[in-house]
Amino acid sequence: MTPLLYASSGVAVFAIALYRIFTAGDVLRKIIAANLLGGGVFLILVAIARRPAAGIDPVPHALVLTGIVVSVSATACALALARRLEGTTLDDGDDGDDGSDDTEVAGRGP
Amino acid sequence: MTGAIGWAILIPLGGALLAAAAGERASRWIAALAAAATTCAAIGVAASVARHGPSRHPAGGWLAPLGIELRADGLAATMLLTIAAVAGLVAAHALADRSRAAACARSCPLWLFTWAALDALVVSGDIFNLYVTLELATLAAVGLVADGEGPDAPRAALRYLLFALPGSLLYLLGVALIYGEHGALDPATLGAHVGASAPDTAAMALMTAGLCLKAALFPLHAWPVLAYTRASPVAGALLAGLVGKAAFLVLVRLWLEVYPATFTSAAGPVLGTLAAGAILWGSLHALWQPRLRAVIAYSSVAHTGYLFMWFALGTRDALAGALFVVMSHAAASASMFLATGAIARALGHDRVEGLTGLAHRLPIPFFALALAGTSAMAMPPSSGFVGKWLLVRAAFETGHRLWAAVMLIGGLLAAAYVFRLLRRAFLPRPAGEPIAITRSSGGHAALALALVAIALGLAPGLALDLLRGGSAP
Amino acid sequence: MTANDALAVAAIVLPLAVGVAIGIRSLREAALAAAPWTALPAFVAALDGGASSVHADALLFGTTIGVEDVVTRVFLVLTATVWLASAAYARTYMAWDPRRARYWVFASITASGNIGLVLAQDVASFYLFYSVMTFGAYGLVAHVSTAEARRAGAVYLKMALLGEMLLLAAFVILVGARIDLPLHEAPRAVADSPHRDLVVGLLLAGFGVKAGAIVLHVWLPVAHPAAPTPASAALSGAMIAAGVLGWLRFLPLGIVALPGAGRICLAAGFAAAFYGVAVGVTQRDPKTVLAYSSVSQMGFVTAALGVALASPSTAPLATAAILFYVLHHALAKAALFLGTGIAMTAPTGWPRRLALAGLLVSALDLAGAPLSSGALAKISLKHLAADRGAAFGMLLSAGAIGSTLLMVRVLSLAAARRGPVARRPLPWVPWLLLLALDVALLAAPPIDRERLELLVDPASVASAAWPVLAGIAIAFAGRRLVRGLAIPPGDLLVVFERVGAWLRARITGAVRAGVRAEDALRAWLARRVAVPRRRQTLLREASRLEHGLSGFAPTGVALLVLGIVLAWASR
Amino acid sequence: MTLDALLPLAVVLTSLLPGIAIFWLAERDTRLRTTLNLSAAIAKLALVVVIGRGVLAGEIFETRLPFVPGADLVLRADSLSLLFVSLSAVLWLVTTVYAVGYLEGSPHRSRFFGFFSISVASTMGVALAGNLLTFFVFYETLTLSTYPLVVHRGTPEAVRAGDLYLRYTLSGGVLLLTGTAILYAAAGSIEFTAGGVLGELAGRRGLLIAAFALLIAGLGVKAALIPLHTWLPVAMVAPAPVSALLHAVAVVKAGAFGITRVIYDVYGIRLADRLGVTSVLAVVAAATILYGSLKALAQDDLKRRLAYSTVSQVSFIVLGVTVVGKLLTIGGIAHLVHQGLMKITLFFCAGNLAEELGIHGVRELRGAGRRMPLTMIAFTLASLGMIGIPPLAGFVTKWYLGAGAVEVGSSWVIAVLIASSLLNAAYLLPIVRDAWFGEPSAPWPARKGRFEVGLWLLLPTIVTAAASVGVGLFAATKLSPLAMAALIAEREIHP
Amino acid sequence: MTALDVLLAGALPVLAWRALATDDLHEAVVFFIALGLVAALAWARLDAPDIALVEAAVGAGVTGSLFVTTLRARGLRPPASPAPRRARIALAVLTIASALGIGAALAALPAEPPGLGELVRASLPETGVQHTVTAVLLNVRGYDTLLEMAVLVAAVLAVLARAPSPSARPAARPAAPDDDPARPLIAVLARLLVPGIILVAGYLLWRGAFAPGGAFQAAAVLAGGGILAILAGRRAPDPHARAVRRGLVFGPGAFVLIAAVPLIAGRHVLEYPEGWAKVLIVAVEVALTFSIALTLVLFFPASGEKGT
Repeated sequence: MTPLLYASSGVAVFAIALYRIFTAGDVLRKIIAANLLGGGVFLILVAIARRPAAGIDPVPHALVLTGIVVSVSATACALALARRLEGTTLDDGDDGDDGSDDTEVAGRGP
Repeated sequence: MTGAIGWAILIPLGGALLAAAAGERASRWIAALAAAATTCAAIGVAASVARHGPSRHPAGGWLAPLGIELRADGLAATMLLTIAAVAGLVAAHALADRSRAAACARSCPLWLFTWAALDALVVSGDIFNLYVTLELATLAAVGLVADGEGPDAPRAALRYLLFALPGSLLYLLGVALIYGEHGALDPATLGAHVGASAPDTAAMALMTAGLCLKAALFPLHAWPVLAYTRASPVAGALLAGLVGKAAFLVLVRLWLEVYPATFTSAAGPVLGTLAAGAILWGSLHALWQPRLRAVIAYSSVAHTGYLFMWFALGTRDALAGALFVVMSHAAASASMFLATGAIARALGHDRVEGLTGLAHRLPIPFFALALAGTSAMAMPPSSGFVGKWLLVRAAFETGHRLWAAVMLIGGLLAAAYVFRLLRRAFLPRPAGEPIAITRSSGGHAALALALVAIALGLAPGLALDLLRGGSAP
Repeated sequence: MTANDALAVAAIVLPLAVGVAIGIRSLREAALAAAPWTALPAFVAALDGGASSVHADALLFGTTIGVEDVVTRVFLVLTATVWLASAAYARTYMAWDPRRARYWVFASITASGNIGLVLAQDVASFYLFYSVMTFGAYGLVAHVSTAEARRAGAVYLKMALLGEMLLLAAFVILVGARIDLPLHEAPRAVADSPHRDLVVGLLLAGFGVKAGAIVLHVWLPVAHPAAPTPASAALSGAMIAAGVLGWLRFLPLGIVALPGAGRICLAAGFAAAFYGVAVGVTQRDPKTVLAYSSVSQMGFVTAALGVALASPSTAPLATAAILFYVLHHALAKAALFLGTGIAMTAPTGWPRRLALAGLLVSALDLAGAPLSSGALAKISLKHLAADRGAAFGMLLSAGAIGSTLLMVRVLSLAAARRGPVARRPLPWVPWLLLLALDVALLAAPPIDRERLELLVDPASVASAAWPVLAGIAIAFAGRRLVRGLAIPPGDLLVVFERVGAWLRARITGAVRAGVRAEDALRAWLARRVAVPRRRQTLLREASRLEHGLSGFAPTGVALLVLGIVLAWASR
Repeated sequence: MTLDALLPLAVVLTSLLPGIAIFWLAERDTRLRTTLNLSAAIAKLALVVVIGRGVLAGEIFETRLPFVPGADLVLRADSLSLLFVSLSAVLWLVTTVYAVGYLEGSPHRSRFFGFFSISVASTMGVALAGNLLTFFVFYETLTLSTYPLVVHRGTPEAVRAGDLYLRYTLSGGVLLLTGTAILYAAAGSIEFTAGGVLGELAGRRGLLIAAFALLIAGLGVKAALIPLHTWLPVAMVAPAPVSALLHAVAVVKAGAFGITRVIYDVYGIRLADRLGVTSVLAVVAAATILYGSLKALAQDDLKRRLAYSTVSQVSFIVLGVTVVGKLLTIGGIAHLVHQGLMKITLFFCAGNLAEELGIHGVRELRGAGRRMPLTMIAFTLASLGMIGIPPLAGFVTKWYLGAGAVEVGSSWVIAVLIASSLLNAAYLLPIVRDAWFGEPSAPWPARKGRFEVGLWLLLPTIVTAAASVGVGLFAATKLSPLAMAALIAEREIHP
Repeated sequence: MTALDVLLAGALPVLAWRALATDDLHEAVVFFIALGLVAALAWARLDAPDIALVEAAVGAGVTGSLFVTTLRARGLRPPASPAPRRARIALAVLTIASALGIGAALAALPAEPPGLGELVRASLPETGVQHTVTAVLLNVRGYDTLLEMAVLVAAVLAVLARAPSPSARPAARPAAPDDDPARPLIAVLARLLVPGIILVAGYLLWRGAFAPGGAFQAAAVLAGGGILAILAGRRAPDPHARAVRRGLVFGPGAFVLIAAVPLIAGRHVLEYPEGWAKVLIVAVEVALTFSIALTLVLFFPASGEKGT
C-alpha cells in the first residue's frame, strides 16, 4: 500500500511544482519549481519500483539516478544563467523589438 | 560497418570531450575531424540500411526488454544524413570563421554534443533513453544560446531552458506511467501491450503534450522565438534547423511504434487543428516581422505546423511528406540563419529594410536566402515542394479537404513573406547605408545548405527509397 | 513547264521582285529603271493566247496559276494593257516626284497582285493576290501627301477592309477545309453549299465594294482622283474589273437559277447607272466625273449579271457580253484618265488641240457612238435584252444617254482647263498607243467575231446614234441648270463619314468609360477591403495576442488544456 | 537509360546548365557569356531537330526520373510538345542574339542571362512534361525564373510590376497545385495520354468540374484570360527581350499549352465537352479576345498595346482548343506558333524603336518608316499577319478557325473572328499608316552605325518577320506548323 | 504502512507548497533543502538506498548550496509581479484536474507489474557486479549513463561559458577568515569534516560493486567536501585552467573510450568483453567519481562572483 501513498504524494509535489513553474514571478522560484517537478516524477518512479513482492525492481532506481543527475545539471545551468540575468523576470521585453541591439555586431547599427 | 551506428554517437561525444579539454587551436582541429568522421559514420549507417534494410544494435549487448537497443531503419538513416548535412555545414561555417576562432573552445563542444544528442535520439530504441537524449540536446542548445554576445543572451537561454524543462518532465512522467503499466521501455514490446487503459491514455496525453511544448507547436510556439532572434547564426541554425525537430521525431517514433494507430486516431484531429493553426499563425506573423531572424523564427513555427499535419492524416505517404519537410526545412532554415548572420555582420543589423539593393552587394548570402526561401515556400524545384505535395495529396486522399486548403494557403502566405524579403534586393541601394563587405565566409556555408535543400527536391527518389527501404516497422 | 507557264510565273514574280528590289538601297537605281516594264511578260502572255497551268504544291495551300479559259485571257489582256500603259505613262509623269521610289514599290506590288488574281486558279491564291492588290493600292491612293489624299486613303482602307472581311467570311463558309479548291469548281461549290444564299450575298457585297456597286461605291469618286493620274488609270481600269472577275469566277451563273439575287442585281445595276450619271454631272473635277462614269458603266455590268443570275439559260450570252463590255470599259476609261491628265496640262496650241481631239475620240467610244467599240459592247448587251422584253432595251438606251451626258461634262471641263501648264515633256506616246489599241479592239475583238457585221448594218447604227445625239442635246440644254448644283464628291460618303465619326466617338467613349469603370471598380474594391488601414489594426491585434501567448502562464494553460483534451479525445 | 530516353532531358539541360554556369561569370567577360549562350541555343536547336525527325517518324522519346511515390518526373517528346519545343528553341536563339545587342553595356547581364536561360529551360520542361505533376513543377520554376527578369531594371516601378506579377502567378500556381492534387488523389498518376485518362472518374461530376475549374484558373493566369490578365501589361516594364520572348511567347504560351494539355490529354475533349466546361471556357476566351482588342485600342504606350494584343491573341488558341472540332484544334494549335512568331517580331520592333529613337508612345511613330525602313517593314508584315491578311501566318490560322467554326456550325465564333480582325486593324493599321505616310514632327537622329539599328537587334527582327511570312506562305509543306498541328489533331482528337 | 510513511508522504507536498508559495526567497530555499532531506528519508523507506544517498548529497547538499549562493549573488531584486489572477485560477483548476487524472491512472496500475527486476537478477552474473542498481546503471543500461555524463559535461560547459576565472578577479583570494563572523566556525568544521568525507567517499565507491553505493554517491559526497573546503577559504578550481578541464573530461572520456573499444572489435557499443566486465566497471566508476565530483564543485560559483 505504501507505494501508492508515496506515488500520490509524488503526484501532489508534481502538481504543485507544475502550477508554480508557470505562475511564479521570480526566476529562482521557477527554478526551484523545475527541480521539484523532477522530484515528483522520481517519487512516482521509485514508488512503482517498490511494488513487486519478489523484490525491488532496480531499473527505475537506475532511471531515477540518471534523472537526478540530469536534474542537477539543468538546475546548475539555470542558476548560472540566473546569476547573469539582469532583470528579475523572464517576461519583460518582447521578442519582436527593433533589433538594434543585435548580437552580431558590437557596434550599433545606424 | 555494423558498428557505424555506434560510431555515429561516440565520435561526436568523444570529439566534444576532447575539444573541451584541448587548447584553442587544437579544439578547432578536433572539432573538424569529429565532424568529418561523424558524417562518414552517418553515411555508413545509411549505406547499410539501404543495402540490408533495418538492423538492431543492442547497446552493451543486452537484448530488447532489458537493455537499450539502437535501431538503424529508414527513418533513422535519413535523419542521420540530414543531421550530418546540416550540422556538418554549420560546423564548417563556425570553424571557417576566423574572427570567432576564440569562441570555438566554448561553442565547439556544445554543437558537437548537440550533434551527438540528435544522432542518439534518432537511433534510440528506448523511451527513457529518448528523454536523456532530449535533455542533452536541450542543455547543449541552451549552452549555445547562452554563448551569444548580446546582453540579452542569458535571458533568452534561461527562458528557453525553463520552457523546455516542463516539457521533458511531462514526457518523463508519461514514461514512468507506461513503465508502471507494462514494465518495459522498448517500443517493440510496448507496441504489443499498450492499449486504451487509464495509465496508457494518461501516459499518451502527457507525453504528447510535453513533446508538443518542446516542439513549439502552436499555441505553445512563442517560447523559442526569443532564443532564435538572440542566438548567434550557428546556434540559431542548429536550434531552428535540428533541435526544434527533435521532439517531433520522438513523437513520430511513439505514435508509429508505441501507441496503436486506432488508439491515437482519435487524438489525430486535435493535433491537426493545432497544426493548421500553426501554419496560418506562423505565416501571418512571419509576414510582418521587422527583423529577418524573427521572420525565419515564425517561418519555423509555420513549418512545425506542416510536420504535425501527419498526425491528422496518418498515411505512409503523409509521413514521407512530413519527414521531407523536416529535411528541407532543416537545411533551409539553417541556410537562412547563416545567411542572415553574414548579412547582419555586413550591415550591422538584421532589419528587413537593410536588404534593399542587396542582390549585387552581397550576392552569395542573397542567393542562399533566395534558394532557401524557395524551399521555405515549398515551390518546385525545392525539396519543400516534395514534402508539401505528399502532404497535400495525402490530405485529399484521406478526405481532409480543410487541412489541404490550409496547407495550400500556408504555401501562398509563405511565398508572400519570402518575396517580401527578396523583392527588396532588386531595389536600388539607398545611398546612406554603409556596408562592411568582409570576406563573408558565412555565405558559402549558407549557399551549400540551400543547395542541399534544392538538390533534395530535384532527386527526392533517393531519400524516399532510403525512407521506404529501411521503412520503420 | 512550257514557255507559257514560265511566262505566267514571270508575269506575277517580276513586278513583285522589282517592288522588293527598290527597297534595297544598292539595287534601287536598276529596279527603278526596270519598274515601268514589269507588266510586259503579262502583256506577252495575254497576246500569244497559249494555255498554261503551273501548280506549286508548297506555296500557301498548293497554288495553281495559269491561263485556262477565255475569262482569264480577256482579263489578262485588259489588266496587262492598262498596267503597261499606266507604268509607261508614270515613267515620265513620276520622273520628278520626290517619293518616286515609294510610288513604284506600291505600283509594282499592286500590279503583281492584280495580275496574280487574274491568273490564280484556286481560291487561296485568288484571295492572296486580291489582298495584295487591295493593300498595295492604298499606297497609290495615299501617295500624294495632301489632306484629301490622306482622307481618301483612310476611306479606301476602311472600305477595302470591309470588303476583305466579307470575302473572307464568304470563302471560309464556302470552302471550309478544302482551301486549294480549284476556281472552276467554285461555282458548283457555291450552288451546292448549304448556306448558298448567305455566300452569294457575301460575294456580291464583297466584290461589289471593288466593282463600285451602288452604296458601296462611295470610296471610288474620292480615291481615284486623289491618286496620281497613272494610278487612277490603273485603279479605274484594271482594279474595278477585278471585282467583276470575282463575280464571274464564283457566282453560279448558268448552274442554278437565283431569281431573288438576279432581281437585286438588276435593280442595283440600273440604280447605279442612273445615280452615277445624276451625281457625276454636277462634279467640278473631270477625274471625279470619270469616276462616276465608271460607277454608272459598272451599273450596266451588274444588271447584265442580274439577268444571267435570274435565268441560267442566258448565262453564256451574258458572260460574253460582260466580258467584252468590261474589256472595252477598262481600255476606254484608262485612255480617258490619261487623256484628261495630258489635256489638263498640255501647253496651248497644237498639243492642246491634239489632246482634246484624242479625248473626244475616247469619249465617243465610251458613250457608244456608232462604229465604235463602245457601240459593239452595247450591241452585245442589247442581244441579251432581246428576250427580256422592251423595258430592258429602253433602260439601256437611257443609260447610253447618261454616259454621253457625262462625256460631254468631261470634255467641257477639260476644255475649260483650270490645271497648271506642265513645263516638262508629257507622256504622249503611251496614251496614244492605248487609244490606238482601244480602236484596234474594234478590228479584232477577241470574242464573237460574227457581231462585227452587225456593227455596220444600218439598224444598229441608228439605234446607237440617237441616244448619243439626244445626250449631246440635253447636255447643252441643261448647262445652266447643272451649274447651281454642287454635290460633294463621294456623295453618300459624307453621310457615312459623319455616321462613322459618330460611331467611333461612341466606341472610344465606351472603351474609355469601360477603362474608367474598371479603375473605379478596382479603387472601390481597394477601399472596401481597406487593406492598409485594416491591416494595421489586424497586425496590432495579432501582435498583442502573440505577446500575450508568449508569457509563461498562458503557455502553461495551453499545455495543460492540450494534455487534458488529448486524454479526453482518446479515452 | 538508352540514348532516346536521354534526349528530352538533354533538351532541358542544354539551357539549364549554361544558365547556372553564366551566373558565375563576371560582368566583363561578355564574349564568353555570349558564346556560351549562343552555343547552348544552337545545341538545343540541333537536339530539337533530331527529336523532331524521330517524333515525325512515330518514335517516342521519354525520360522517366523517380520523383515522388505514385508519380515520376516524366519528360516525353510527343507531337504536341515537339511543336512548342521547336517554337521555343528557335525563338530562344533569336532572342538571345537580340538580348546581347539590346543589353549592350547595361549592368547585371550575367544575372539576366542566367535567369533567362533557366526560364527557357523551364519552358522546355513545360513543353516536354509527360504528366501533370512534372508540368506543375516546371510551370512554377518558370514563375520563379521569370520574376528576376521582370524586376531586372531594379527601378521601384519594375519591382512594383514584379509584385503584381507574383501576386497573380503565385496564386495561379496554388490553384493549379490544388487541382493537380485533387486529381492525383482521385485517379493516381495523371499521365498525359491522347484522349484523356479520367475515363473511370466520369461518375464524379462534381469533383471533375471542380478540378477542371482549378486547373484552368491556375493556367488562365499565365494564359492571360480575363480577369486574370492584368499582370501582363504591367510586366511590360521589363526589358524588351524579356517582354518579347517571355511575355509574348514562353510564359503566355505555357498557360495556353497547359490548357491544351489539360483538355486533350487529361480530360479528353469528349469528357470535357460532356461536362459542359469547354463551352464556359470558350465564352471566356471569346470575351478575352474582344476585351483584349478593345483595351489595346485605348492604350497609348506601344508595348502596353502589344501586351493587350497578346492577351487577345492567346485566347484564340484557347478558343480553338476548347470548341470541339478538328479544324478548330488545328487552327488553335497552329496559332500557338504563328502568334508567337508575329508577336515576337512586333516586340522586337518595339524594342528597336525604343532603343534607337526612344519611341514609346504610339503617336511618336509618325514617319518612322523612312528612318528605320527594315524594322517598319517587319512591323507592317507582322501587323498585317495579326489582322489575318494572307499570305501571312495569322491568315492561315484564322482561316482554319473560321472553317472549323463553320464545320461545327457555331456562327458566333466566326463573328468573334471577324470582329477581332477588325479591331486588330483598328489598333495596328494606324501605327503602320503613321509610320509610312506620316510626317515626323522633328527630324530623326542620324544613324549611329551602317544599319538603322544595331545588327544584333536588326537581324532577329528580320528573321522572325521572314518566319511569320514563310510560315504562312509555305503552310502546306510537311514541316510547317500547320502540318504539325494537323498531325497533332490527328493523334489527339481521334486517337 | 507505518505512521512514519504517512508522516513522510504527507510532509513532502506540504514542504513543496511552502517552498513555492512563500514570497520570501530565503524561506523558499530553506524549505527546499528541508524537502530534500525529507525526500532522502522517503527514498530510504522505499528501499532505495542508492537514491537516498544521492538525494541527500546532491539534491539537498549541492543544489541547496547552489541556491543559497545564487540568492546571495543576485542580492535584493524588486519582487517580480506574478502572473495575472485569471491565469493563476485557470492554472490551479487545470493542475488539480490533471493531478486527479494522473492519480487515477496510478491507482489503475497493476499491483503485480511484470517489472524487469527478475530479468536483471537473472542476468546479474554476466554483469560482473553483484549490486543490481550498479549493474543496471553501468552495464545493462550503461548507454544511458554514458549520455548522462555527456549531459553533465554539457551543463558545466554552459555554466562556465561566461564565468570569469577566479584568478582574474581583483580580489584574488576570498576575504581573510577573520573579517566574516561565520568564517571561524566553517574553518574549524572544514578541518574536521573534510578528511572524514574523503574517507566515506572512498568507502562508498568501493562498496558500490556489491551494495548500494557507487560512483554517483561517492562523487556527491566528495563534492560536498570540496564545497565545504571552498567555503572555508581554499581556492576554488579555475575553470579555464587546462588541468581542471582535463580533469572534468577524464571520467566521461574514459567511459567513451571503453564504449568505443568493442566497436573496433566488431561487437556492439559498450559491450564489455567476456570476463572483463567487473574490472572495466570499477575503472569507469573510479574515473567517473573524480570527474563528477570536480563538475559538481565547478557548478558551485567561486564566492562573490557577480554576473559578468
